[in-house]
Amino acid sequence: MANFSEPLKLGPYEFNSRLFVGTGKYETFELMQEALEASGCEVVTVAVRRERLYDKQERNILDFLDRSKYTLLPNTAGCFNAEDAIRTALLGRELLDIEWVKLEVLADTKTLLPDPLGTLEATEKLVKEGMTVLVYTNDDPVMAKRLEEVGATSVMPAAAPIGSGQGVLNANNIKIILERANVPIIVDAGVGTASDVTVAMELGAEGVLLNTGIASAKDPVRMAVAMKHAMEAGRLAAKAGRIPRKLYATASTTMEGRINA
Amino acid sequence: MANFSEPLKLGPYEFNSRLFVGTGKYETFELMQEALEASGCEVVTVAVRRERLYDKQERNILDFLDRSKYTLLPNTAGCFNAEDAIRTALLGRELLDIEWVKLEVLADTKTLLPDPLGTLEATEKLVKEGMTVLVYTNDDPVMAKRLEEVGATSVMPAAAPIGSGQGVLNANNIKIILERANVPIIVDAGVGTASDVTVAMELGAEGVLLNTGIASAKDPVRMAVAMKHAMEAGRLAAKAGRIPRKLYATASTTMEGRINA
Amino acid sequence: MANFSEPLKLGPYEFNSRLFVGTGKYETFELMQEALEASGCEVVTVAVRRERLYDKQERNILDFLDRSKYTLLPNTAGCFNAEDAIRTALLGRELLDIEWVKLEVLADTKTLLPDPLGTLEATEKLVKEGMTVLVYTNDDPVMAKRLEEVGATSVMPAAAPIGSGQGVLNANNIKIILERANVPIIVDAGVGTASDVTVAMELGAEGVLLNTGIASAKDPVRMAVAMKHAMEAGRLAAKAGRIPRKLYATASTTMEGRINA
Amino acid sequence: MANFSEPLKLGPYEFNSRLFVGTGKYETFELMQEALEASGCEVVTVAVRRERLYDKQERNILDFLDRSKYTLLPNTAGCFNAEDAIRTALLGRELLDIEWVKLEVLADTKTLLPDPLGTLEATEKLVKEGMTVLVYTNDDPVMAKRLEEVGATSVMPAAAPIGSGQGVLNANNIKIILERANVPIIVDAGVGTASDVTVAMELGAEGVLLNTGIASAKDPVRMAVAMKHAMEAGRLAAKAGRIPRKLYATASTTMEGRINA
Amino acid sequence: MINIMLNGEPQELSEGIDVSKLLQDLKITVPCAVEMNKKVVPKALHSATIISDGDVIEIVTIVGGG
Amino acid sequence: MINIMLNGEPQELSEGIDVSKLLQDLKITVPCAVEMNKKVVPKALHSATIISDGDVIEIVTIVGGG
Amino acid sequence: MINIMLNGEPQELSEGIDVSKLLQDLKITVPCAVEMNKKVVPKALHSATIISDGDVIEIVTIVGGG
Amino acid sequence: MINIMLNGEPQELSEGIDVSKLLQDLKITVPCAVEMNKKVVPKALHSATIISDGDVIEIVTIVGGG
Repeated sequence: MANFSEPLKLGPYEFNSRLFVGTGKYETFELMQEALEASGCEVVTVAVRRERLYDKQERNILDFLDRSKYTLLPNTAGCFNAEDAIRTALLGRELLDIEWVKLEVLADTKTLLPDPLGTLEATEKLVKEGMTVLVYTNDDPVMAKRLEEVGATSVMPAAAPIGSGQGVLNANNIKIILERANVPIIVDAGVGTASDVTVAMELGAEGVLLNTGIASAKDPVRMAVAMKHAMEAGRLAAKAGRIPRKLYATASTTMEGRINA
Repeated sequence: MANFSEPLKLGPYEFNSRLFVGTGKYETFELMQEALEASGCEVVTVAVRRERLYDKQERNILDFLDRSKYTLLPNTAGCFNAEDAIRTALLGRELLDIEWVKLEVLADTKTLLPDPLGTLEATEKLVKEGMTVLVYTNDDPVMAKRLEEVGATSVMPAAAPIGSGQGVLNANNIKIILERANVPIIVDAGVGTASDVTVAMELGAEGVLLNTGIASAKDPVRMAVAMKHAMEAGRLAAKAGRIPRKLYATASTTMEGRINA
Repeated sequence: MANFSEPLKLGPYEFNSRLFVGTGKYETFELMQEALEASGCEVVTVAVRRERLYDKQERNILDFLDRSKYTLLPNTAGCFNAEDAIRTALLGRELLDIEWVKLEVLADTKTLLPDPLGTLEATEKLVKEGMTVLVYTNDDPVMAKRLEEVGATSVMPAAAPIGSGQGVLNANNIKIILERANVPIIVDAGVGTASDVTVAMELGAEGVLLNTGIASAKDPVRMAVAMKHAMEAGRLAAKAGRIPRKLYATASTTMEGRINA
Repeated sequence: MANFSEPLKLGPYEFNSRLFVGTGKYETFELMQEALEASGCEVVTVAVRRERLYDKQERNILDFLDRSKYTLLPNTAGCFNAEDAIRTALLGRELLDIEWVKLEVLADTKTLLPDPLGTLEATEKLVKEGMTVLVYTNDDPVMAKRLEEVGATSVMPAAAPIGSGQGVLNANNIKIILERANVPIIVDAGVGTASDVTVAMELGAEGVLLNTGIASAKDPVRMAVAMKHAMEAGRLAAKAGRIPRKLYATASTTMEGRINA
Repeated sequence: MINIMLNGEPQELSEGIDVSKLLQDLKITVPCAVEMNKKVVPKALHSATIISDGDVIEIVTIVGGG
Repeated sequence: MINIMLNGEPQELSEGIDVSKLLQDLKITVPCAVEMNKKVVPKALHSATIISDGDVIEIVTIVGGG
Repeated sequence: MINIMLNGEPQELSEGIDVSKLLQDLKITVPCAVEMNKKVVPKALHSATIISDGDVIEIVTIVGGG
Repeated sequence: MINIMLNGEPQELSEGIDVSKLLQDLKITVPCAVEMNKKVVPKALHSATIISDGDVIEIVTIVGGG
């Protein structure tokens, strides 16, 4: 059968899976491991946090992430200004010996919406530091373009607020972003269920990043498989050229030759 | 890995694939064959028409449908009253030596919307003839229930008008139908792209039947693979228990341990 | 200023207001009276019920409805088959000495969705009785056409289930109904707020009937005024010829003559 | 009848109408005049442009705007950086001897989407100049808050791109903006028809500004009346407390006392 | 005495009573319509319509409804 | 000769021909089903079913459809 | 003579002309505002503001806009 | 003894300790990265980097995140 795969290039990397999966909120590391495996993802996002110096946890997440299988993508989750995000990005690079980051500069703890100004500043500086920056942003086409202009390797507009599970709220904005982008657009945040991934890919996105949608589903492993299929479905449908929408009716069976016709 | 499959029972039949694919509108029989193969479907719908007695086509569609692989489901497409639909159903049974039918009684050639009264009448009579009736209907929960009551094995509400490519137009109605159904609900007609299948399945449908969405896509084989994945995605997501929708934000990364926190 | 009004003709009647308002669910008759007044409606629907023979209510609703101001439209709410609906319609006619009815034949007490078969049967018989029948139905274009064909003076498709407050759920169906109708289409049931009325009218409906949306609002009188304006807004906008929808941007100000241009 | 009006305060001004109407794109000044009159608006936006020094137009728009009736609101339409916008705002103040401005700093001529950074910078500087700034922005809740923080008197998020006629594309964002705002939120840009105004007001906006929706309608005067009513409808409905949305059915007529019950 | 059904309830009635008399006895003052054995009895015929044993009578009025 | 309707068209036929013979004469090789006067003629009865004057016959096959 | 930029176009002007005079010479009767070298020149200062060589002047008025 | 800030908490430390020694003393075995006064201290320089009074040190590791 025809081979429809087309790898996604991001800076020095190339991936066959276009699903990027986070590692937060799983009940156990084992469940996380099983869900990541089920999702078929090749890129896994992780966060950088202070080591608990005296109340050490027994187990470290890195023991549960096979780096021969997954490319780890450190993020700057929880940073509320450019400086913290830059420091966190550089610590992530040092820690994982990897030159890229999923940059988040958030505006406040309540909505977790991205701060456009801090995001732009941090992107510019990290690019100058030589890093491959995948940058989380709102769905504003103007900021998306600015982030591309200052050197982001991928712009990652939110489908909806982090953890909101609402899917693509403004397809119009995503379409405008895609129409004008010269870098891969990866839809990030707000995915609630499988069809949200399919819809994002059908719009023309190059990938989708999600975490809560899988990790907080009742059955994360099953949802991970769903997301994997949803990604394939959306990517293929986007390339297959869908039929147009009409008010009604085109017969799928010929009208000729009916008995009594 | 966990096995999430759950076969769909329809009268005497049992299927692993929940995608039902039509055979109309393909440019060539070979393309049809390839698309059916790619879709992973196990049930294939076909229509019954007068043999062209003197201007014979060289090739018959049945030579391109491997009956050891596909269960053929004759339909009554193009029938505009109960009598014609019943006659067509019985001819289909005779022809294919198979006891079931996808019943369509349409109201007019322009919209191809189903005629509720003729549909109900034909369902009742065909059930009495001992046939397994899968019946195409509009998305009215009342008619869906009536069709179940007169013995339909499966009720098949339209997502949208045949060939309209609009996907599920009224999720509210589909939800009410599903809430009250005691027979499998298979969404039929109106599917335009992969996410339409996923959405229908996430609502809780037991299957989806489509034709134009694949056959009239620019690349039917690629769209067939998309639909196959979309079906898996939707079915699994429906069972996996999605996260709730919120106005905004639940962090997927802990706020504790941030530098400068 | 231009006069944009265009009366609505329904059988022997002619109305300037296109808002039809029900009288159920108000906390007091006085509140009902005030809300009806505020809505500017000229047609008021009422129901027919057994007189409580021994536990009489002090007050009768008719004392609160000025018939020199409002045309009363008896309905058959609560009837679950054609026979009861016909009897109720004829009792309403006798009671109010008025030759019309808002016909409802419902399928069950839980969903209150209309029963297409009983509705069609009752419409046909009441038309033969010489009545002006305004008939409540689902949003199926096929049944709408059938009801017109058997003589309904107005077909009243549901925006959404009675009392659901969801507004027009399937604009596609309403559009098809309107495209093919030769009688006035009045959207009935499911209106939750003012914009639902405006949207229905913008689609091209000739009127809207509602009850719960006003009666169960926190402030029914204020909502009644809102509905009155919403009706005007929708009717006028439908006739004014709206601008087309675009992905983006047409400047509303000329680009010429900017400083620094 | 109850008086539901509640004036809108904006800096030193107070208005009874919450509809702000632009003056661009009308075929004639007379038509503009008639449409403004019909809309009931009290605030009219105008633009600042170079005087054509040698090819003078016979007629000036100011001769068609009765300043005893309308408060003119100069805008900075067509400015693509903060400096130009500030200069234009100050020229508008000088010209009209009025201390306020509708600030627009756009990103590019193709999409006419606002530039968040330039917008923020210009807002801050104009506020320091002592001006009352009503600032056009995208629907990002973070930027809306920043603009409030630097002193905007009103924040004006776009429903959709200027001239796109799509209505509120992301109700989620508008809701978050409203939930957190301490200044009046006026929805600006993207209004296509009357229901768009009603929907924006039902979400809780304090006003709506539009131009193309009226000026480019087939019948601008009729659409202006529609918009006036749509504004009333939306404002009243927002305050009246709408009924909740349900999957189905609450009877608006009692089930008791039916014949045959 | 005769037995009838009145608004869904069994009821005893003297013989020979007409519809007008029944309404009077029931002290019904609100506008109402009367159905006997599933046929409307027009107001003009109330006095002329004698109620018989086994008759099923409905007396209805107007209530609020949507 | 007899006159029948065959797939909607008037047709002349020799007398005494059965359904099997008709299909053979028409050189129909694809799978088909036959209806006579709105009743299906099962395959097993093709040879035993003689076509009479005025009969309305439909011969159908399978085509693509959704 | 001096050279200035006026509404984006190069322009020759006699020396010593003030803003009021310029507007008069241009026969501008509609309401307008004047900017010189990116600063607004308030109406009250039009007569007192002499135009010099190299000045960049904008004269703006109101047009329709949204 | 010197006083430093370690992961946001004040801490006493012997003089002359380098970053390697600190990590050893803290018995940190998981992969970590170290920042001193807002600059990353690359692993290769841990032994060569002596901690001074007033230094602000962050020791971070990887946790789950989206």
